Amino acid sequence: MSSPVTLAKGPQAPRRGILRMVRNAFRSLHLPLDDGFAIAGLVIYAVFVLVALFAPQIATHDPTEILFTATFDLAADRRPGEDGFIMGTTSLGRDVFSQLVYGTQSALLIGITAAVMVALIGSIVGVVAGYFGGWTDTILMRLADIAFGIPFLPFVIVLAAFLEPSIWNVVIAMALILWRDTGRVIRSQVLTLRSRAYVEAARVSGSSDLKIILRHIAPNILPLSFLYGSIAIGWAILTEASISFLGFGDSSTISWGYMLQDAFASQALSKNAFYWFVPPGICIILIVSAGFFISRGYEKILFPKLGR
Amino acid sequence: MRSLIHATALTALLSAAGSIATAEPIRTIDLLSRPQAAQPSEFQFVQIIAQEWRKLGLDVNVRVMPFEQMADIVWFNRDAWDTTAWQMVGRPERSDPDEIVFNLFHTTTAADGFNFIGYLNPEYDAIVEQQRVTLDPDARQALIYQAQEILAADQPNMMLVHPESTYAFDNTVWNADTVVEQGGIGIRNTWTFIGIEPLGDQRDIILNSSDNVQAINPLYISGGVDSWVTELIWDRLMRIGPDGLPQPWAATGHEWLDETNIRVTLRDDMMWHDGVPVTVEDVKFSFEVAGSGEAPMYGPFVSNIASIETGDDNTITFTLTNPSASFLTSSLAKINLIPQHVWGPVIEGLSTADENAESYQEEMPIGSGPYRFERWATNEEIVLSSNTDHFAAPKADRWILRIVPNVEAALGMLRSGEINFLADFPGDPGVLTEAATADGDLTVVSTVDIGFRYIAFNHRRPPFDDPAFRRALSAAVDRNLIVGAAFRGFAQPSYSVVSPALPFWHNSGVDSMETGIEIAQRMLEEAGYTIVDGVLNYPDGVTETLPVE
Amino acid sequence: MKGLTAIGSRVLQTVFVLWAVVTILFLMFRLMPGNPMAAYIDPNFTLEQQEALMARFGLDRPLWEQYFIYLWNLLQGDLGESFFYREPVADRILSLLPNTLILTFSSLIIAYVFGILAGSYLAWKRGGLTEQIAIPLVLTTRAMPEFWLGMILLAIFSFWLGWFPAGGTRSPGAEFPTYFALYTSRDFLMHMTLPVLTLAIYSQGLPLLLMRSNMLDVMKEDFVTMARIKGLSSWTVVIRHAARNALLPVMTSFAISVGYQIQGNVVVETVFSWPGLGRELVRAVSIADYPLAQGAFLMIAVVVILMNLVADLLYALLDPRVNRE
Amino acid sequence: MEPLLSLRDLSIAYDVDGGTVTAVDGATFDVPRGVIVGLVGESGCGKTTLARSLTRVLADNARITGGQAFFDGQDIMALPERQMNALRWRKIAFIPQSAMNSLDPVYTIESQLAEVLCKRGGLTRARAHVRSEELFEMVGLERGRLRDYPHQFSGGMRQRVAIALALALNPKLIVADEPVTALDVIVQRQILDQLRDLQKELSVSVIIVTHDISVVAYVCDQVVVMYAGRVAETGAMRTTLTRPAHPYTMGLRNAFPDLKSAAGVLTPIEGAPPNLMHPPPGCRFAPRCPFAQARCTDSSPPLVQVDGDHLAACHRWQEADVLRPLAALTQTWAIDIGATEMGGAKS
Repeated sequence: MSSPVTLAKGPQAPRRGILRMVRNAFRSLHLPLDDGFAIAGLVIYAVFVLVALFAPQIATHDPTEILFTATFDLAADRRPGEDGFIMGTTSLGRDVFSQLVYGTQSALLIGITAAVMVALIGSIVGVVAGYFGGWTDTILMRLADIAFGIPFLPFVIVLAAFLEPSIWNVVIAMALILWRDTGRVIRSQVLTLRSRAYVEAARVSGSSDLKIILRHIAPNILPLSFLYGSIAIGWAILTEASISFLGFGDSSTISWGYMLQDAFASQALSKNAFYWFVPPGICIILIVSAGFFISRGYEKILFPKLGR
Repeated sequence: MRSLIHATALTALLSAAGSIATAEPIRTIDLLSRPQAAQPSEFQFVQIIAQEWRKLGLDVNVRVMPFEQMADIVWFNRDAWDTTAWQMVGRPERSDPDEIVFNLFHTTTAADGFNFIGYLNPEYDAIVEQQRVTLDPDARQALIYQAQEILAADQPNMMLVHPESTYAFDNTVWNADTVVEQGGIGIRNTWTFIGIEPLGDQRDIILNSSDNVQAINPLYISGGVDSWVTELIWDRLMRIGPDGLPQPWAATGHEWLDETNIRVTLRDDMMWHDGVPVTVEDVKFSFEVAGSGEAPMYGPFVSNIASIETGDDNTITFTLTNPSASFLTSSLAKINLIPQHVWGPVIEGLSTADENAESYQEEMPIGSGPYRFERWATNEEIVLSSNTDHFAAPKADRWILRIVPNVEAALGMLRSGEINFLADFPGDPGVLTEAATADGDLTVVSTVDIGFRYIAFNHRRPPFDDPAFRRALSAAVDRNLIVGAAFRGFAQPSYSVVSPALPFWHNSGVDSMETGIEIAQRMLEEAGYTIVDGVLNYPDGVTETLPVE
Repeated sequence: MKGLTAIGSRVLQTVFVLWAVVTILFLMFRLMPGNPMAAYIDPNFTLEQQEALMARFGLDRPLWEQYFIYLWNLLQGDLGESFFYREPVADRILSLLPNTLILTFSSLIIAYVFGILAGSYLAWKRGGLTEQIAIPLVLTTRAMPEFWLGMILLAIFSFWLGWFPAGGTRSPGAEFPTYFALYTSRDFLMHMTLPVLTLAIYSQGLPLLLMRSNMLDVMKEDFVTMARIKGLSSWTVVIRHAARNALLPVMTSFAISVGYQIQGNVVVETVFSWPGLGRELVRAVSIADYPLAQGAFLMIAVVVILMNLVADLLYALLDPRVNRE
Repeated sequence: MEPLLSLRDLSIAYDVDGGTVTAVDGATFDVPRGVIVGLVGESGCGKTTLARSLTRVLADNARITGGQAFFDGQDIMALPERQMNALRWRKIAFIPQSAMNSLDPVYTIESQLAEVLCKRGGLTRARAHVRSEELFEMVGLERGRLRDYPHQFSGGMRQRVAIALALALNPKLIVADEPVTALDVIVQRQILDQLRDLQKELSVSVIIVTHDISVVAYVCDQVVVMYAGRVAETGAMRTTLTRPAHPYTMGLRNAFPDLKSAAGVLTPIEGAPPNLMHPPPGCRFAPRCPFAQARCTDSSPPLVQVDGDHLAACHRWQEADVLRPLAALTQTWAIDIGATEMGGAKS
C-alpha cells in the first residue's frame, strides 16, 4: 500500500507542489469568473501581460533608439509602413510600434505595483484600525482624514517635480495618499466581521490576534481589497499619463503617457499622425476599463444585491 | 554604422598597444539634460552625443532633470558635475558681444558668476578686458576675433548650434513687406510691432505666448515674454536696430565728449501716456533709480556710470568710471525711461520697506512708448493700444498677447484666425512651414539666433581640464547631425559663441571643424589616452583626482 | 442639540485636517531638493543679490521659525509673495479661482444632470440591450485620459469643424465691465464649451452609475411598491419617491466630486489655455515658485476639504434620518 | 347580500430561472361586507401574493394565470389598468407588513398622508390637513406628531400610521399584510383592537394576512387557511378553528400560542412546504400529513362543503371528528412522517 505512494512522491512531487501553489495563489485572487465583463477584463489583461513579457520579441526596435536611414538622415515622422516601420516613427525618430509594445511594460508595472501598494496599505490600515480599535483606530482614521484632504493630482505633480522624473513617483504618491479609500472601507468591513460569532469564539478560545486576523478576517476582506486594487490600476495609469502630459514624466522610460505627451508636443495632431496619438490612448482606455470591468466582477461577488 | 565598425577595429589596435601601461580608466561621465517634455531638442542632442561619446570608450550616463535641479548642481555646486547641456538665449542687448565673451569665460566670474565651467586663461582674460575699453570698432573687432580663436583652440565648451527662431504671421491680415526681420532675433520684435501694416479690417496684432507674463515693470528684468511688453510701453534712449547695432530712439543722437563722457540729446516731442511731457529730469531719474538698489537687476547696466548731468538744451551727459565700448548697447539701449512723477513717490516709499521696486506692479503702467497699457487678464491676455501721439506711432490699433500653453492649440488658433501672429512656437518648425505651404495665407520666417546651445565641460574635474580631451570630445560629433536630428534643420552649426547673426563680430575663420569618430579617436590617441578592454583610460601617469564636493 | 454637537465636532475635525495639510505642505515644499533661487540665475546676478533675495523671502531663517511665520501669516490670510511674479500669492490665486470654479461647477452640473437622468433611465431599462451597450461605454469614458479626450475634441470641434475657439475664456481683446458680464456672455459660453464638455464627459460616469444602482435598490424598497399600491401615478412613484431617495448619495457625491474635479482641472486648463488655478499650480511648481505653488495647492486642498465637509453636512440636511433629534 | 369580494379559481405564477412557480393555485373564497377575514398559512404559501394581487401590484416576474376576483361585482383581474388604478386606495387599501420600510423615509407623515389625500382623494391641502389630524386621532396618535418623520416613531406607532393611511380615503376593503408581525404581543393586541374597533365603526371589510393563527383567533370573523398555494379550509373563524376539518388547520392550531392566554406546549408541523416549481401530485399537504393515505398522493382533494360556509379540501374530511383528537397529541406530529409517507408516495 505504501510503496506506490512513495513512488508517486518521486520527482513529480515538487512540480505538483508548485502547480498546487500556483493554483492556490490563483484561487486566492477570487477571480470573478462568472461575470461577462470581468472575463473580458481578464482577457484584456492576459493579452497585455503577454505583450509585456514578450516585448523584446514583439518589438522591432529599441523604443528609445534614435533611428536613421541608410543615408544618415533622421528617420522621423515616417508614416505606418514607410521604410518598414509598422506604425511609423515619432518626430524624434523613434519607432512608434516598439514604444507601444514597451509601453505595456510600464503600464503594467505602474498599474500593478500601485494597485498592490494601495490594496496592501489600505488593507493593513483598515484591518489594524478596525480590529484593534481604540487609539490605534483613532490615529489611523485621522491620518485617513488628512489623506482625504490632500488633493491627489497636485500632490503627484509636486512630488514629480521635486524628485527626479520617474514612473515610480506616481506609485509613491498613490501609496502615500490613495490607501485612504481602501482603508476606510475595509475598516468598516472588519468592524462588522469582528462582531461575528466565529471571531468572538476564536477570541474567547484564546487564539492570537494575528491568527484571528489571518484565519478569519483576511479571507473575508480579500475581495474588497481586490476591488479597490483593480480600480487603483486604472488610477495609476491615468495619473502617470496626466503627469507625463504636464511635462513631469520620465522620458527615459517609455510609457503610453509619455508617448502621448511626445506626440502632442510634436504636433502630431497638426501632422494628422493618428497612428501616433490614437493607439496609446486606446491602450490606456482598454487597460483601465479592463480594471473597471474586473472591479465590477468583484462588486458582484461582494454585493450580489447590486448584481442586476 | 560605418563609424562603429571602425571604432571596434581601432579599439582592438589600441588595447593591444596600451595594455602594458599603468593607465587609470576614466570614470563614468555624467551628462545632464533637461526633460524631453520641456526641451525636446536638447534631450535629443544629448542622446546623440552620448551615443557618439560611448563609441570612444567613454561610459556616459545621461541624467535628465528639471532646470531647477540642473541649475542647482551646475550653478551652486560647481565641483559636482562633469558635463551638461546648456543654453544661452538671444536678447537684443546681447547684440554686443561683450556680455557673452566676458561673463562666460573671464576668471572673475568663475567663482560664482557665469563662468561656471571654471575656464581660467590669463591670455584670454587680457583680451576680453581690453575689448571692453576699446572704443574704436575695428580695433575692438580684431580683439573679439582673437578671443574667438582662442576659444576655438581651447574648446572650453562644445558649441553645437545657433537655433533658428521661427515665427509666422497671417499674410492676409498683415502686409508682409512691413514685417521687419531683426538680425539674431527674428520677426517678433518691436520694429515689426510698430511698423506692421494691416491690410483689411483686422487691425489688432493678436499674438501668442506659451508662457505667462510675470510682471509689467520697467525696473524688473523678469520673464522673456515680459520684455516684449515692456519694450513697447517704455521708451529707451536708444534701441537695437534690425541690424543689431544701437540706433537713436528717445535720443536724437549722442556724442562722445571724451573716452568717459558722453552727451545725449533727448527728443522734445515726447509725452508720458498720462499726458505729462518727458523731460531730461525723467531720464536722469530713470538711470539713477536703476542704480539705486531698488532695481537690482538693472544695477550692473549702470554701475559704470559715475555721474549724470542734465543740460538746458534737452541734453544729458553721462560720466563713466571706465571707458566702455558696449555702453550704447548695454546701458542706453537697456534702461527704460520712467516718469518721475509716477515713480518718485513709489521709490521713496520703497526705500524704507523690505521690498524693492521689482515687487511693485503699477495698476496702470505709464510709459512713453509706442503702445499704451490697457488691460491685463491674469494668465490669459494683455491688451495694449496704439499710442497715436508717439513719434513712431504703430500702424496697428491694438497689440493683444494671448497666453496659450498648448502648442497644438497655438497653431490651430493661427490657422483659424484667433491669433494672427505666431510669436512663440516651441513646437516642430517643420509643421509650421508645411502649414504655410498648405494654407498659403501664412508666412513663416526663420532667423538664426544670437543665442546658442552647447555642452559645457567642467574644467574643475579631470579629464575635462585637458584641452586635448575636450577637443576630441567636441570633434566626435558632427554638428550637421545635431542640426538635422535634433533641430529638424532649423538651426545652424555653431563654432563660436559670437553668432553669425552678428556679422560684424563673428569670426568666420573659426567656422569649421573636422568631425568624426576616427578623428576624435586619433586625437585621443595622440594625447596619450588609451583603450583597455573597451574602456577609455587616462594617459600614463595621470591619476584621477576629483575636487572635494 | 445632538445634531449641533455632531456638526460642531465635524467642523473641528475639518479644522484639524486643514492644519495638518498646511503643515504637510510647508514641510513638503521646504524639504524637497532643488534650490528655490535657481530660477534667478542671470549673468548679472551676484551672490549678494541672491542672498538678499533669500533674506527677503525669509529663507535664511531656521525652519521652525519659518513655519510659525508661515502659520501666523496664513491666519491673517497672507499666503506670502510669489518669487516669480513678485506679488501677493493670495491676490493672484483669488483672481484665478473664479475661472476654475466656474469650469468645475458648470461641468459638474451638466455631468450630474445628465448622469442622474441617464442613470435613472438605465435603471428603468435594466437588463436590456441599452444597458449592455451603455455600461461599458460609460466605464470607457472614465478610462480615457482627460487631456487625450480634450485634445481630440479640440482637433475635431475647433481645428477641423471650427465651431468653437481653441482656448482662453474670451475672444482676443474682448472687454467686459464685470466678471458677471463676462460669465454671462455668449463669447464666454463659446469658449467654455469644449473644456466643460471634456470635463463633463469624464465626470458623468460617477453620478450615472451611482444613480442607476441606487435607483435599482430603491425601486425594490417597500415604500415604492406602496406608492404604486396607493395608485399614485408612475411619475410620482419614480420621481417623488424612487428618485428622491436614490438622489441622496448622488447629491453628497456631488460635493466630493467638486473636490476631485478641481484637481483634475489642472490638465484640462492646460489643454484649453484656461487661466485657472490648476495651470498656475503646474507652472509654479515647474519654476519652483514655492509660495505660489504652496498657495495654489492650499487653495485646492481647502476646496477639497470644505467639500468633504459639505458632503457630510449635506447628507445630514437631505436625509432626515441623520442627526435630527 | 352579495359578498364584497369573491375569488374564483384565482391563479398567480412567477417566472423564475428554470421554470414557473404557481404561487397561488385556484384560490376560491368570499369576503363578505363588514367582516374581518384572516388569510392564514406558512410563509411561502402564497397568501402575500394573493393579497397583493388584489391591488394588482405584483412583482415584475409575476402574472395572473387564471380565475377571477369580483370586487363589488366587477372582475378586477380583467379591469383595464386605468380603471383598476381608480380602485386602488379609494376602494382597496393596503396595510403593509413593515411600516418602517413602507413609509418613505424622506417625507413627513403629514406629507405622505397629504399625498394620498390630495393626489388620490382630490382634497385641497387645507382639507387634507384637517383630515390628517382626524385620522391621527382615529388611530390614537397625537396630531402634533404629523410633522415627524417615519424614523421618529416606534414600531407600533408606525403601524398605526399605516392604518391611518389605509383609512384615509374610506376604502371598502383593507388588505393588511402581516400587520402586527414585527411587534411584541402587547402592542399586537393594541393594534388589533384598534383595527377591530375602526372596522366596526366604519363597517369596512378587512383581510388580515398572517402566519399566526392566534391573530386570526383574536380578531377575525372568517378564516381562509392556505397551504402551498391552495385554499385548504375556509369558514367562520370560530367553527373552523374549533372544529377544523383539514389536518393542516389542526396542525396550525397546535403551533401557535393563544393571544389571550399564553398557552402551554406548542407543536410545530414537521417538514417544509413543497417546492412549488415541482409540486407533489395529489394533496400538497400529504407529505407532511400524519393522516395521509394512498389516495391523498394520487389525487387532489376538491374543496367540499363541510357545513354551511365551512369548506375544506381534504379526502378524509368526513373523518375529521376522529382525527381531531389525534392531532391534538404532540406525538402524532413528532413521528417522522416524511420518511414513510414520502417513500410511499413516490413508489
